[in-house]
Amino acid sequence: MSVSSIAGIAGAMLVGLGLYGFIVSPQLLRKVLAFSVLGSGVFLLFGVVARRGAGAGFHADPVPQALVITGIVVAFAASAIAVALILRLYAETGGVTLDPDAWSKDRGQSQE
Amino acid sequence: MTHILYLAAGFILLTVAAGLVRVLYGPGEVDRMMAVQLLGTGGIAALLLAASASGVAGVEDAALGLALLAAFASIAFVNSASSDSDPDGARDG
Amino acid sequence: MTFYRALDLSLALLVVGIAAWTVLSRDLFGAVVGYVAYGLLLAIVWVRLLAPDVALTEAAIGGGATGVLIIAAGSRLRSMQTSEPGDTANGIQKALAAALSALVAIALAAVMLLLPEPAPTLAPQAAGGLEAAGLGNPVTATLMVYRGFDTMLEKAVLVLAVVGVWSIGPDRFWGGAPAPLGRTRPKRALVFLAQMIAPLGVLIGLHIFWVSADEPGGAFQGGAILAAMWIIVMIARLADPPRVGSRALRLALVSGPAVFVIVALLGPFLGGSFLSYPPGFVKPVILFVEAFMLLSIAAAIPLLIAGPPLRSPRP
Amino acid sequence: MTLALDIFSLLAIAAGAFFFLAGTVALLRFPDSLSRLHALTKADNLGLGLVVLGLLPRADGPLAAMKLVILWGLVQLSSGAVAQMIGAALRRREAAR
Repeated sequence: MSVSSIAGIAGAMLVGLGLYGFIVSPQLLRKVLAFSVLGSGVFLLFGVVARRGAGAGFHADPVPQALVITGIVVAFAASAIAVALILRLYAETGGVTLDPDAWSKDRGQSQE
Repeated sequence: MTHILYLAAGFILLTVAAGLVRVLYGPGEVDRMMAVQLLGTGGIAALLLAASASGVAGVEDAALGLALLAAFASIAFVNSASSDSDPDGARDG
Repeated sequence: MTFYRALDLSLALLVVGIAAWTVLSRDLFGAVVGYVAYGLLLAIVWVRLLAPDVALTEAAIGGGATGVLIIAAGSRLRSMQTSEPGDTANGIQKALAAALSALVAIALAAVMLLLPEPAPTLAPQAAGGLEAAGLGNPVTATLMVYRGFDTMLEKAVLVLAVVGVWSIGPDRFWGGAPAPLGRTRPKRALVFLAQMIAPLGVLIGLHIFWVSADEPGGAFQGGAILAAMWIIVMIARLADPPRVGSRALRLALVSGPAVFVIVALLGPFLGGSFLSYPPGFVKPVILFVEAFMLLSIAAAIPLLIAGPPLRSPRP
Repeated sequence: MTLALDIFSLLAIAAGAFFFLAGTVALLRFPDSLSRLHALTKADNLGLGLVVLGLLPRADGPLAAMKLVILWGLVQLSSGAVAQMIGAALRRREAAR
């Protein structure tokens, strides 16, 4: 088992975990968190590809690394928009969940 | 010497990571934050040791960034956790 | 060597374990605490993969800023302490989701284990940019020379994201300021810490930007640290988020992509092609562009966390 | 001379690692939050401090050494202030009960 295989398997598991949380979690903020975990798993796979592509006198292939750096920033920007949407949903409806029962229950009360 | 430095880095990292069990059991929010705070400091120590052992340039700068940002997360936690309503039923004491 | 394998394996297990906690934890606060710890550990994994540039970005943006974003949202929703709504998915749905996720994970793991040998690499092409630019850090060279177009568009994405967040706010507040991040009466220890750490952090952020030509670091990482310092200052209520109508703020925000586009358009007139840098001045021009990118990033990240305007534009 | 410095490094780093271990054990075993906080600050200050002390002779050049010391000072500052805030939060909760 090399570093690359260990990190590759870990990255794949992170993607799986993030995907599961994204599907199952009823709370929207939790979905954002799960999606971030999924994203970081994908980035880790890029890291493995970069590590394996060491050459031209570098420790690792700089191209996937640079892509991951831009990717992390874009993923953060997307999360920020998602959170802003969630907060607006809360302000409009008083609910922050996709659970249909909880949503209709919340909507009656607390119109802050 | 290199091996010993790596060993120390691994030991410290795994030790403070064991402290993360506190995140599982809590009971209060502050206990969880403490575990993350300890992980942050331990992670910085491990990075410094690994930087010294490997000689890869810039790992100290990563540790420096980590030092700033660990504080950043703790501040945000304390700020939100100690908000005026504090009804988390901590069972300590 | 088995010793290092054992270290790597335990680190990987730790990261996956804390990710599982983040995803499966019962309350939001526990999940966010887990996520921040996850970000810290992931930064160490990146160092292990010999990518200190990525480690810095992950620690700053992946763990730090995303964590603060969710914490701030959670305390605004006041749902940190309230109980979660019950799981909507029933047993069968959960099992299906688990099966799908496991399938995806296994397929990806198989792909990662069956990657071609020898590994394809773009390192030689990126190295070309390195020599032409006189830069010592291959990642900076890739970001600014070899894949400069991606970086330019990415800056535009960041500005668009800020515009997107702003436009989600209610119409009547357009041009006003976002809600304050901290409490009305911040603790004195927090104010003290913000006053002490912010100048130091700005210095470190600029240092990380400045060394990026030759060592790990860069406009992204330096900008993220500057952004974190601004957020600490806002949490301590030493300064509140600015009005989104402010011209200086908007100029700072667009300066990064704007300067990048202008330099790219000047390329053909200076004897090169679109996005080429004037020969002989490659390094100074790259630093010039990066300085404005730093400003843009340092402005955009706190604005993304502060959220849409929620105060009337006229005081 | 290098041998002496290496031994110094080893001793300091081992002591630092011990404080991290002690801090973790305390975090897991101590019965209430305030004593856990007390133990945590020891690990933060002394653990990292001793590791930095041990690495100082190995730093290449005075600038690198200064960076290490600044890093330690930074962690001191933030962990001190955060511990103070955590303590205040705990006290308020006690008072509320």
